[in-house]
Amino acid sequence: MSHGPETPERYGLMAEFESPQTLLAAAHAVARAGYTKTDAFSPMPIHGLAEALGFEEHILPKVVLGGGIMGLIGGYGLEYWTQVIAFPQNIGGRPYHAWVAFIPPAYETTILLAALSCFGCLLFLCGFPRPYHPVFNVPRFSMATSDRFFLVIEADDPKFSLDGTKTFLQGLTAMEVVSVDE
Amino acid sequence: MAQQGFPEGDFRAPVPVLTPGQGYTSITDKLTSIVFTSHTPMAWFGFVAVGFTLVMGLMVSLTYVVLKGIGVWGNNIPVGWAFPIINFVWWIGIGHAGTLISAILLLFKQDWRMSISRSAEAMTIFAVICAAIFPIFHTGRPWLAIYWLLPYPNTMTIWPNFRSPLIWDVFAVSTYATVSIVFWFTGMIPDLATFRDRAGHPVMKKIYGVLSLGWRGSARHWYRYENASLLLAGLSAPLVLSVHTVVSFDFAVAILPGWHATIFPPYFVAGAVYAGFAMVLTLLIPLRKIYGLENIITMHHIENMAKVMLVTGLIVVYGYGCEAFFGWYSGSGYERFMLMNRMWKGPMAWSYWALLVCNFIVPQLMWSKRFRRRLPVVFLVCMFVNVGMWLERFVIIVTSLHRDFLPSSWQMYHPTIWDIMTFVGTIGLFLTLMFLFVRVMPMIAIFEVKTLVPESSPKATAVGDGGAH
Amino acid sequence: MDFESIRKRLAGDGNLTGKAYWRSLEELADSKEFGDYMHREFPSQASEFSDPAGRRTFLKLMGASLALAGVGACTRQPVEKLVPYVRQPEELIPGRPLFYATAMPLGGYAYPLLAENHMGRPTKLEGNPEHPASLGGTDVFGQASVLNLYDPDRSRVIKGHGEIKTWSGFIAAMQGAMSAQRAVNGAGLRILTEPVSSPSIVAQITELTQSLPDAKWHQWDPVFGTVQGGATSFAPIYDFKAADVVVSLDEDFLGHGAGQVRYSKDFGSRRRIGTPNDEQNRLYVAEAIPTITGAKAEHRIAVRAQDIHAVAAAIAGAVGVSGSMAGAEAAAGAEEFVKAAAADLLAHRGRSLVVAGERQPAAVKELARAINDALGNSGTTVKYVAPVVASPADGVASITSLVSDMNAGKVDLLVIFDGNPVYTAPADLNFAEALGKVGLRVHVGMHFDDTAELSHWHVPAAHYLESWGDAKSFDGTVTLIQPLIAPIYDGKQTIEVLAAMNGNLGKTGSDLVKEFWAESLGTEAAWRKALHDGFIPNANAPAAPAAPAAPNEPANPAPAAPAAPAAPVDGYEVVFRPDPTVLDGRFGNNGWMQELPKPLSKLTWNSVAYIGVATAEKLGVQNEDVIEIASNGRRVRVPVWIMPGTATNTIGLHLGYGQTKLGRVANGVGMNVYPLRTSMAPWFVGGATVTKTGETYMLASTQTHFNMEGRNPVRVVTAEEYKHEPKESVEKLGPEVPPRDMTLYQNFEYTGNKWGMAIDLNACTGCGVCVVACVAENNIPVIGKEQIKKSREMHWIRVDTYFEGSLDAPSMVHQPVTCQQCENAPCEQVCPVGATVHSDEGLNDMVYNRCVGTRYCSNNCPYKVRRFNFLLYSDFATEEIKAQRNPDVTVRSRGVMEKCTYCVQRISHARIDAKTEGRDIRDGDIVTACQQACPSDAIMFGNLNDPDSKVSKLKEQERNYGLLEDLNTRPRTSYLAVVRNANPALDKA
Amino acid sequence: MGADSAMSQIFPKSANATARMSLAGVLTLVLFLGWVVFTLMRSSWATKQNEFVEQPIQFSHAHHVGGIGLDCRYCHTSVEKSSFAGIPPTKTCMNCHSQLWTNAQILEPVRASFRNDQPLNWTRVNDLPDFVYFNHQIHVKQGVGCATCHGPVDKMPLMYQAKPLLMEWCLDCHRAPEKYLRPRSEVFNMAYVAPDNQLELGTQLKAEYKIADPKHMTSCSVCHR
Repeated sequence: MSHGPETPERYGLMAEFESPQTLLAAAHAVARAGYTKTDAFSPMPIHGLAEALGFEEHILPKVVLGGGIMGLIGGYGLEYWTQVIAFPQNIGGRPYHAWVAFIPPAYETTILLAALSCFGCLLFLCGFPRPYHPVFNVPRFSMATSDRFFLVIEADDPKFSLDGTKTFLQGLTAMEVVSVDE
Repeated sequence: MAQQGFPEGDFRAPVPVLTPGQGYTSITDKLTSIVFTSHTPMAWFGFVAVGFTLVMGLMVSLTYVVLKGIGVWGNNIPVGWAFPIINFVWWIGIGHAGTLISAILLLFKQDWRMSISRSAEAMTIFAVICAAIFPIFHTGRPWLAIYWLLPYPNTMTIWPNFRSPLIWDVFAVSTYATVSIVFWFTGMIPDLATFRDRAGHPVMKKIYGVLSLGWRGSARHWYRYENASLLLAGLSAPLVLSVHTVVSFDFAVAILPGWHATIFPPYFVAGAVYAGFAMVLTLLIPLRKIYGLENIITMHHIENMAKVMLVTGLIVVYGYGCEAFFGWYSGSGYERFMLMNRMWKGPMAWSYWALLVCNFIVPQLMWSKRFRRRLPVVFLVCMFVNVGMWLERFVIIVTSLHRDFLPSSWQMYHPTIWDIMTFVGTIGLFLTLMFLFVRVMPMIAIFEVKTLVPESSPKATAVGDGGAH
Repeated sequence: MDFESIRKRLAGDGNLTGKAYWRSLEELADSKEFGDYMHREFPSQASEFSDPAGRRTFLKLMGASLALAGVGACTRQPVEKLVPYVRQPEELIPGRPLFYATAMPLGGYAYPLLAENHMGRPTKLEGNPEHPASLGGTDVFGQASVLNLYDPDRSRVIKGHGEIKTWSGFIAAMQGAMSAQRAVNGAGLRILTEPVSSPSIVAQITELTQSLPDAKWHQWDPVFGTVQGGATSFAPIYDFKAADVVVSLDEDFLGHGAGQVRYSKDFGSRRRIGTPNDEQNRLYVAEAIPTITGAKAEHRIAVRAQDIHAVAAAIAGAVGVSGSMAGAEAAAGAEEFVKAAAADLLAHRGRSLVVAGERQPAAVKELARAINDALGNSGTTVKYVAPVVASPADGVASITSLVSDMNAGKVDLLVIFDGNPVYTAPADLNFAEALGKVGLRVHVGMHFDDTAELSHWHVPAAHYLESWGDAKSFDGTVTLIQPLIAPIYDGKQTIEVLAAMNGNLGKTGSDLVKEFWAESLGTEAAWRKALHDGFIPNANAPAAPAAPAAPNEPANPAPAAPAAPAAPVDGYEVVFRPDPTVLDGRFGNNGWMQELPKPLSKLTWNSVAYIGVATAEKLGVQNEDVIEIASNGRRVRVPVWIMPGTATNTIGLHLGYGQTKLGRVANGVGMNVYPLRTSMAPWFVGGATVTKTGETYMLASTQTHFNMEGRNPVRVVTAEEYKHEPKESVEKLGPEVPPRDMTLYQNFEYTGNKWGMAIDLNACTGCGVCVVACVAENNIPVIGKEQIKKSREMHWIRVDTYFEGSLDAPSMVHQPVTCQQCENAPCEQVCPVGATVHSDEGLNDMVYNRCVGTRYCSNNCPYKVRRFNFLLYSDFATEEIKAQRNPDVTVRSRGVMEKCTYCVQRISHARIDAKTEGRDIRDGDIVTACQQACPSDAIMFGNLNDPDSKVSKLKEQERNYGLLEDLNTRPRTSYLAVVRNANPALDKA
Repeated sequence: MGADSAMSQIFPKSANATARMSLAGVLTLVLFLGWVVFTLMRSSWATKQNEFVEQPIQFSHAHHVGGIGLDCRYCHTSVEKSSFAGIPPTKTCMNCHSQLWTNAQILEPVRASFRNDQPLNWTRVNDLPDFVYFNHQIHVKQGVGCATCHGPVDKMPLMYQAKPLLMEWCLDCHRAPEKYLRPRSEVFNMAYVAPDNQLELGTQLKAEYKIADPKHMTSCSVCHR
């Protein structure tokens, strides 16, 4: 056990599972039991896991769309301003506003900004970079990225009670339940 | 995904992507051990040594070119573009396979992509790096080209000419590079976390820790992560198509017979994918041997890629056909002469026929399952395709330029030693980067491969795993 | 290749000073064996070492590239100095060029010029519009000679017995020798000059020969005054304006000679037809090796030089010249030609003209005169006057007698003015050996050449742009030479040396010339006016022996009875001709001339053996194969160039190559054919033998494909067609042109000035003067043979040549191609940085300082007129050359594209001056360099928005068409189709 | 695989803050560098604006123009006839200084130059790149005052470059000359001050002097050849 000499503040309780199926089952149970401040950890995406914990989110696509539109306007705007307003020049008898030729760059800027905003938004939502997190305090959690599955109920969950939650978790075919310190 | 009652040997019966008996632990162990091993395979040193030597050559030749001027190359008037631009298009084309595999196959939910997508993406990025060298260094004044091509507020109040396909190129290629890197890195975050947790040495732990941004496999993160991957894939797909389309515009928009053709965009894109898959195979066949990845990159993968090659190859050949037909059907004397010159009359007709052998005749071997499953054959065919696609660009660029409108300006083109050194040098750079990547980064998407393990499907009932703990 | 020799050269013949050492290193890189060595060791790299650009050191490159980086990046500018005059000449306005009338003496004749002078530097030479021999045009030599002035390899010091001496030292030595001569009436004194027409020099020499009656004056020039088969007592002056039918018997009057410019102007005036109904002249040519005159001919036959006499005789017979003509029947294979030509001549009595070859025996010239007399052309289309150059007229005889005197030990003091007889004298005379027998040998010349090396004394000669003097143009007009600059290498003028020999010392050239003319002109004002005009109209040059009458009152010495020359010999015939660009070699160290493509073969940097197709087949050789030619015991090895239209069994050789002592450019370039040339047969000789050696030799030609491929870039119509359906006949030769309104885009409107050019291909002779003029005006670099071979020529205007018809008797057409200034310029659209864009006057601007060098514009240019600085071509190292540069044109550096801009600097000047005077630009205010130099007025430039401008008028002609107009590039330059006025009797087409 | 062996927490709490800070830091750094370049290009360090230049003689325009009131054209004779305004020959200096200050030490170089026929080596102050072909003649003719480009020369004890001479600076006038034009009579007037209705006046002069429209004035070949 990795308790320090003085007992620091508790982050929550962590149950370890052996397979995705058991974790998923447990997640459903936890949600049913009315726990809200919970999280599950797995080495690979498990479909329906987040939903099982009652999580839903639709921001990302909207942000990407916004980014795309900005890219389009920005790109085409740049072209129009430079070629028609800032320094119009007779180039090979083509019109100043040669919109046909302006399409490809605008197209690329659209995709560029969309992609960048997607990445940025992902980091923002996940709160990355976040090198430190309480769950890492559990030694066995290092296996969460290889072959083990974990479920955490945070201490500041309204229904959280050290003993009650612990026994509840142990009831969910958890291999082991440990406490997580801040 | 378990067999849903297909009769035995029905082609619709899904083939298991991995050889059976793979578990989370075994996969993790296998793939992390590639990096966290004390003894690197000799082959690795071999390849890096060769690659690095060539890189030195590249440095020398580029320095010489910058000091002396591109006159050290064989370019002339009328052949203003030659080796450098050929190499540029060739490399960019190769890059496309990576994005295609990881983006388009993802959209099509092709599970088999997972074992190869990561290395393919890496290949994309390195190919783009090699490609980017040429458009910069082939200019007469690279020290200016490198920033005059960008729209920035300068004291001359001059802006790039957005009517020029070269500017489109600048936007397309830089966007492509950026997005590919983002996509690639995003894909690696969970695996970097795995490395973080598996690394022994504290410094290594820290490094991977920083790179993995603190990934901990939270269900919410996975949820957003998969969303993001899908969106990025959705963006990359049109991007990858646009990039080679724009590259083809460099030629299609010009008035030169042999360049000025509407078929170019689709034909170039197909060619790009063709070349790309050939290169992926050229890299993976040795790699899986060196690192014993036969269980993860199975014959099934090889075969699928061979099939894709075959198909795209045929599309490209169709492109050749169209070129020829349009040339004749246009009724334009210049176009017809260009064809005659390219195919029969011209001093460079050999290149056209060589390209047909490489890109059309030889790949037909891939029709046979037997050959598709015989690695040496596949590898050889890929080599032919690599050469063939280079020749295709040679034919398009050089033979079209060297005899254009006014007979008085017709001239021959001869490459110089510096042309060759620069080209081979970039191949060295490519090899070096690729093997360095393999050595320190997850060359296979660990977490994705895990989703291929049968019991990772929520419906599966089997508990326990093949690995030991 | 042994390094020993190189090491030796590096270890250095003692006379190498530090500066010279580096120069000699460069020469070393140029030397033949080193060149070969490079080729073998670094096949593709040779160029970097042997071309001028390649000889920069890495450091210098580094510097240059950094400097370039500076151009664009936000770095500080290098500090620049301003050096004003101490006392400013009053007529000078800083920053504005001044023009002075002067003339180039060549082979005794004056080539009248206007020299452009920028703050004391002559930078560009143009024809003197007032002068009857120029009318504003020049030939290639006139254009290029300004570069000779700045030739860094000119000799700079007086050398006496191998040591550097002073002028006074030389005078002392001369006076010693002269006093010795005075004792013996100059019996041992010989003076060898080139042909001289300069009254003032002649006066000096006469003074000398009068005071020393036994002294002799010899003249030798390998080209001018060198005659085979005797000299004639008369010289013809033609008037091509008046001639409807011209028959040329092996005479290249459009391509070479003192009359070339005026003759081209007159001849061209009969080709620049205004309407389909205008009568143009008709030209028949019989010649051995194709010349641009032959290329202009409606009817041309290739006959051996030896057979020309027969052709002449036959024609004479046919037109009924009194007296039976020897060999009249022997015009083998030329019967048809003779018949037709004769008929045409008879049909145009008094309006026809027979021109005899300058290099044909006297007999042919006399025949021609007889014919002209018989036809009543003499006096209308031709005048026969006494030779313009002072006697002796027969250079061969002159130098032969000199050599025999030298061998006989009769010569104690030989003074050689200009020329390089050791290199150029007939081989059989062994001039070098004979020279050894002369007591004191003095050489006055611009280079320390072969002759200088064998002389005791060498005095650097002044360039004519540094000299005072006078000479007569081909028509006898006395033309004045005034200096544009003080002698930069302290050169001495011929007249000064002569004066010194005459004992009147301390007189400058200007004193002597002015003195000489003072009495004949009388007033100072007259002298000033003459200087300003550049010539003295109808001057009766005083004291010139055998005073030639001025053209307007011909002293008409009767011809001697035509004597048949030696009968033709079989076997191979070798024909010697002056080289179209380096002449006899005196322009060999002139980079412009080395790089100027020879009119028909487009060869640069080389001499070759021109042979016909049949001959080539017989010998089983092709271009670049080396053959060995042996003629009476002497042999030379020369690479072959197959020139369709060369007479079978005739081999054409050009003089002037294979030099070793002239300078960094000339040395080791090409093969020396002088060893084959004898005093008996300086121009052609039969009975030579030819063997294939199996060796090959790299030749660099700027054009490799001479077939129009049915695309008709040059449109040729017959006079008949053109009369009947003017427009259609021309239009049907090219693809359909898309209508102007057939576009998605709105066309740009060009209000105000709208520049355009029209080039009359019917007048263009393909002489190449426009190319040199452009090079001189626009600071175009010389890049060297290797780079030309790689197809990187830099000329902004090139003259394309196309062959048509049979291989043995092809017809040839020329087309000067320069940037067409397309309104829908394909190049502009693809430039990523907007370095080439349109000006509001419709110019296709090229902004060098913005160019990054993607070369995309060149790829997309259907005319391939854009030129790229693949290496550092512009010479930033040779100080001497820099002085020639035109300050109004940027010197392009490495990595930028360049091209013709219609001489935008001249446009700007004209515009600014017009605005300053508050008026519009007048038609003719702007004359482009090529237009100005063109001897046949084939190029016209002007404002297309002015309906009365000459160019607009030309473009209204039916034969006006745009090159590749079907691409909808809308070129501003257009061409006027060639109209062939063929003789129906001969026309098989 | 001993998972227990490895402690999986490898960063202190503070690391989170550090990580985000550094991320923000990189972004701002990039922006900052961009700004630096942008300003450096226009800085007087790059343009040499307002820099005094070492000259063989500390010639004072303030004294000769402002003080004595010499006209520009007394020395710069060709300014109306040529692209080059002209640097006075030593003779011009000696016109006066053969009588005035004949033994002033500061003028020794001038006398030396005149004696030995050795020209004076001035250092260019207003130096355009060699690929720019500026023409004084036309600017003076069309009503561009000397001071407009050369600044208050009559107040310059030592000559310095008054304007940046960047292309954007040239274009500023070539695009809208009316902002700077003055009557021809005032071109050489150092004391001239633009009236309040400059734009009005300028537009009127522009029409009167037939000054071409910006389409022509911004054509590349007007300044570059």
